[in-house]
Amino acid sequence: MTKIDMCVDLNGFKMKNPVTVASGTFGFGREYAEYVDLNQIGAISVKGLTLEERQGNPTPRVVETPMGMINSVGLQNPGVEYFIKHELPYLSQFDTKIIANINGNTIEEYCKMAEILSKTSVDALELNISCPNVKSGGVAFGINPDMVYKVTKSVRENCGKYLIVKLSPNVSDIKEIGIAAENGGADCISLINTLIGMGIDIETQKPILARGSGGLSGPAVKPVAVRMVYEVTKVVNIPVIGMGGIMDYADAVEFFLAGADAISVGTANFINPKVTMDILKGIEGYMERKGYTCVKEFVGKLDF
Amino acid sequence: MTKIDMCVDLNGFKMKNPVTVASGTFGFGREYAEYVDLNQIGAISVKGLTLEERQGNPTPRVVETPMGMINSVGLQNPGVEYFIKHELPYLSQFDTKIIANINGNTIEEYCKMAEILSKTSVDALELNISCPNVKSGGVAFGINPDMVYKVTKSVRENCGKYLIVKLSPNVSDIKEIGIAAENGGADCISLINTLIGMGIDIETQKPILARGSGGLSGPAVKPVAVRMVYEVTKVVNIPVIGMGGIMDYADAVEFFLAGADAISVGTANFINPKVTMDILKGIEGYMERKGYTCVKEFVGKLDF
Amino acid sequence: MKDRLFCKVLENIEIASNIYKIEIEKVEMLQNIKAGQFLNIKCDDALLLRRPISISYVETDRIGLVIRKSGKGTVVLCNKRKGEMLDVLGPLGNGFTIDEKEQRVIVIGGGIGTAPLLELVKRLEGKDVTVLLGYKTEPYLVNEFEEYVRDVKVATEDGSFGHKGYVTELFIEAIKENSAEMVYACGPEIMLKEVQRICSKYEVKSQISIEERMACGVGACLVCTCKVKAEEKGVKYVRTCKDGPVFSGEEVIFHD
Amino acid sequence: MKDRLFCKVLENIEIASNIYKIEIEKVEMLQNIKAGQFLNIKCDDALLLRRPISISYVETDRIGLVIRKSGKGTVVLCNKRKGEMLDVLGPLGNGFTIDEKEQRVIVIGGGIGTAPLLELVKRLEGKDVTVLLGYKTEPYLVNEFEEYVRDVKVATEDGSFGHKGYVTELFIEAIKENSAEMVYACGPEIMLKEVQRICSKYEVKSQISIEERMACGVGACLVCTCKVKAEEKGVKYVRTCKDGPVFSGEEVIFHD
Ligand SMILES: Cc1cc2nc3c(=O)[nH]c(=O)nc-3n(C[C@H](O)[C@H](O)[C@H](O)COP(=O)(O)OP(=O)(O)OC[C@H]3O[C@@H](n4cnc5c(N)ncnc54)[C@H](O)[C@@H]3O)c2cc1C
Ligand SMILES: Cc1cc2nc3c(=O)[nH]c(=O)nc-3n(C[C@H](O)[C@H](O)[C@H](O)COP(=O)(O)OP(=O)(O)OC[C@H]3O[C@@H](n4cnc5c(N)ncnc54)[C@H](O)[C@@H]3O)c2cc1C
Ligand SMILES: Cc1cc2nc3c(=O)[nH]c(=O)nc-3n(C[C@H](O)[C@H](O)[C@H](O)COP(=O)(O)O)c2cc1C
Ligand SMILES: Cc1cc2nc3c(=O)[nH]c(=O)nc-3n(C[C@H](O)[C@H](O)[C@H](O)COP(=O)(O)O)c2cc1C
Ligand code: FES
Ligand code: FES
Repeated sequence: MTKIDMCVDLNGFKMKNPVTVASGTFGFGREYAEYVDLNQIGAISVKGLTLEERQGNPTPRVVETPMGMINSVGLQNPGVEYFIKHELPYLSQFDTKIIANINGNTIEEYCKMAEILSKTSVDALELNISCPNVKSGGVAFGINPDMVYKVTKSVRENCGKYLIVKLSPNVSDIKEIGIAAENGGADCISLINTLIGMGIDIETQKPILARGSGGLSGPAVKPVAVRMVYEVTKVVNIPVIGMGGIMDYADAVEFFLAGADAISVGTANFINPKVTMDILKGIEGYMERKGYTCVKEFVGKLDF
Repeated sequence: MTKIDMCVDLNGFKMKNPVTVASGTFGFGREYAEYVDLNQIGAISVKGLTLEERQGNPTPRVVETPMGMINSVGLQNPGVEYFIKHELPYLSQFDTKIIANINGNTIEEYCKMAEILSKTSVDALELNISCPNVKSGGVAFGINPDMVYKVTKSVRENCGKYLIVKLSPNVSDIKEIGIAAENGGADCISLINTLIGMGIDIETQKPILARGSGGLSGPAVKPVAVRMVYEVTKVVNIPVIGMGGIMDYADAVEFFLAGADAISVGTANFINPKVTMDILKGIEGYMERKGYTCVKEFVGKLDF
Repeated sequence: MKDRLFCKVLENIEIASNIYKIEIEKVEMLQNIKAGQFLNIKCDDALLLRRPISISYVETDRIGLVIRKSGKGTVVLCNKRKGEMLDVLGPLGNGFTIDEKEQRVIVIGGGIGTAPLLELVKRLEGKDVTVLLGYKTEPYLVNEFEEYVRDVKVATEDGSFGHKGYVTELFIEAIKENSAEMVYACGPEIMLKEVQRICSKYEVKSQISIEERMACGVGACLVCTCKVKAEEKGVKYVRTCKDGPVFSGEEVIFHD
Repeated sequence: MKDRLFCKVLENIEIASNIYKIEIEKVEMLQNIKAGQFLNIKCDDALLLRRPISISYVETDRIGLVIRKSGKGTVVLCNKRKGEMLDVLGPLGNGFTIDEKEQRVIVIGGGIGTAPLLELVKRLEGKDVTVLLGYKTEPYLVNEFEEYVRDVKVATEDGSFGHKGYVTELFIEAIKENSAEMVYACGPEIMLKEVQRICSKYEVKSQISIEERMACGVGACLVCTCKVKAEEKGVKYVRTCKDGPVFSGEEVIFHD
């Protein structure tokens, strides 16, 4: 039996395996370190960071929906400086790639964060231009190709790290957004962030989320995510990290076949803290069954 | 106990109750007539019609997804003339409103159909500018506000019936699309049509649908639908028929609270052919419990 | 009016590896069942769509289903325990047509496609019936068929039982020996295509039961379309669930 | 490393209308449980998120949960039968702190909030404990509390049992009679707010267990944030699941 090689190389960004965890679903790794050996995860995208500390939105911040959940955390985080001082050293112990997910209200803020983080040991930046849970910035950047291009280009100029741009699915044409990010200088694209959704309590007649609407994630969104990954990978020449509702290895393989070079697991961590390891083993099993020796052999191999 | 009045009046379009069935999920009524008394349904939106007969897409045309389904029927239908001759007389026996869902490849086709159908006994036209399962026309019209305005206006000029415009959820800003439809002369807006999604068979490595991608419907999309109904009803002054994943009365009430004047049931019919009657009874029960005597009293009453 | 029916599971036994025979209560509304009809079954709350499952046999108080564990839904069904309730829609579809005049008939089943043929064979009593059953390796339902028909032949692909090879090989033999007035078939598409070819070659009429992915099961949603030959326009699109699942073998146009 | 645990349901009985006592196997990894900790439970395949449920009591071989049927998930849980497996994460959260030095304590529970107090009361053995339990109409777990504490008082809103009115009325009485060194409380927010007010008025320390909607249950997702008073900045956002669910009564800032 030939040895299976799980390493992936996303245009210079090398991971020991293609299974990463999605921003906002894994904190700064501490909590899940009790459940999973973080050394076994391809990369960890940390909770979305902002320049200054943010307290996030009022609660309730979560609604369960049919095979999905809506969150409106609103980027609660201790700020980039705190992250660098108190969380990065912790994460750096582990042999995994660290992706800093950054969020700004203005292009300047994004650039400032990129500059600051470029001087640290993080391995990559993930430009989140798609968070639906904040008033200014966030999703506003993500739905307009010109803005996507502009913010990507500006950050690119201030960024000495591998630059991932994370796309919002709440758009009419995800292809043009992906192209804009590529043209702006992104090294990689990640998608999808959450769809905007709302849930209403019919007894109180109020939205369940204090904020009204929030970001839908989980299995419910998987068909949309797979479609968007397929569309984007057809039109860009940079690697893509696919995510949205991945619960098991079979879901992950759908994303690889659609064209993703790596995948990211979000909501599923909440249900099974060890899910990344199950997915990893499942992918290996699939590769063995199909006779693949490395992941690249079936990335984008959709027969269509 | 005061009598509960289930009638709704959508700016002149009067229905005996606000529970309608969604285009493409109820055929021309014949099959479900064995399960439900069609006289009890507020309105029936028939399978999407085209000017000429259409054979639709190759099979497989359906994928089950987590709490959803993706279809790619591709507007299989016998054409508008056949409908008028052979299906409309059947439907006209029942004391329910008949909505003809129309689909064109060009604005001219839409107008032609509007003209033809305006001479018949259908009660309303539903302009489907959002079907994701056809190559030309369809969704292309639905994602661009200028096109939405243009097609609505043209059809309006050729239409002697109540005109409903059905919106696609695959857009960056549903509000501007809704406004465009209103400005174009729509009497009413219905939403949402399906989200575009894809499912892949990891063993054959092919898309499960012969067409690759298709339209996602069912409970999975409900949070997106409720959010969009909320957004659109905030900015337009015409009535809105809400749909997307309604499975029971509680789901229906969410849409009413979000602002819908009536609701439409699609995918749920496949699971429970009598679901419309259950929903109707459930809404009545809710009204009794809350002391409402007519539906209008809680339309848009979201406390937010 | 018709409605969903809630039927108690009376028995569930694994009759071969991954093949389960599930007997459910024949509630009052489950009347006038034709061989070849099916039920559209809700597996559980976690799976949205119903699953089409043929009626394998009908008794006074119960209905027998034979199910192969293949994906999520059938796994749930095959794990149903005695006493649990099944939410079913049916009987659905057209079922097989039995013509008084046809005396010599051949019935061919492949794998789980043998299931609906059992009730058919019961109803063919009095005719000269040959039953040909094909399996990958492990046969099932053979004894049940033998209760009604003396002439039951089995083929397995690996030769572990009966003829080694495909059931269509037995079919060619049978038809050569003693041609039939009607052939009934159900099984994988590849088998049905071969049956179609053979019937056309030997000019024998056939009724074949086909599979297509479904949603409503009642003819309303048009996801289960099947292409058939039509007089006028050459082809016609019909609904597997409502106009089928049994079609005349000559008319079905398979995907290629 | 920690993991999900699969625990067999050993018993499930309805102890009051819509209130179920479910005992599950205490598997090996369910160790070092503190009173006030909870489990995050997967109800079934159809519901995505886990549900937080307090550990009500711990025995050598089993753990007791007391669950109120309120929505989809708890309905599923309350229907679990003996022998079924529960997929749980835990023990989670900080739990109550017991201080050797505090001798006179009052324990107040409202409704289903009485559940986690049972294990607490067990562990307060040797202290001078007053237990105050409030219910809408039908009390439950009262006998169980009486096994450990002599001084158990009950209030029901409709007076069908014990004091007619709110349990916080009993609390005021108790505190006036014989002030306490620590108050432990769990119940609806409205009760906890009142407890907070009373404790502040009478200058008694308290530990209150609060509820917030959760997803991960382990502190990673930040959906369960609770506002508390903080030295430096006035307020601080902490995680109910990880930093709580038990907080010092003085510090919690309730929504208004
Ligand atoms: C008319 C008819 C009668 C049938 N009778 C029987 C029977 O008696 N016994 C039996 O074991 N099987 C029968 N089948 C096949 C059975 O419907 C499928 O095995 C079953 O739907 C698979 O569901 P799943 O959830 O286990 O698989 P999954 O692959 O998880 O199903 C995913 C989706 O695809 C659909 N699907 C997958 N395979 C098939 C298939 N072969 N045909 C139709 N839809 C499919 C499912 O219904 C579901 O919507 C019949 C099919 C049809 C159309
Ligand atoms: C730390 C903690 C301990 C708890 N201990 C118990 C206990 O011992 N016994 C008991 O009966 N209940 C307890 N609860 C409340 C219990 O979690 C909810 O009743 C339950 O989650 C409701 O789920 P559902 O699906 O039945 O209701 P639904 O309303 O259908 O639930 C929908 C969503 O809202 C969440 N939700 C609804 N109500 C609550 C609530 N009160 N608190 C938190 N989330 C909620 C659900 O978890 C789910 O995500 C506890 C809650 C917390 C936070
Ligand atoms: C609770 C929660 C918080 C999230 N926070 C962030 C965030 O801070 N930054 C970000 O880019 N994405 C965030 N996301 C989006 C996820 O990273 C991911 O894109 C999305 O959830 C889809 O994947 P999933 O379905 O596997 O969860 C968050 C998602 C959840 C559920
Ligand atoms: C099988 C199927 C066919 C459909 N065909 C049409 C159609 O012809 N015209 C149309 O406007 N919408 C069509 N739709 C969309 C539905 O009318 C509805 O907008 C959508 O399914 C969301 O509602 P639901 O989640 O309740 O199904 C179709 C949906 C399904 C599932
Ligand atoms: S499954 Fe709906 S028409 Fe056949
Ligand atoms: S529930 Fe995730 S942090 Fe508390």
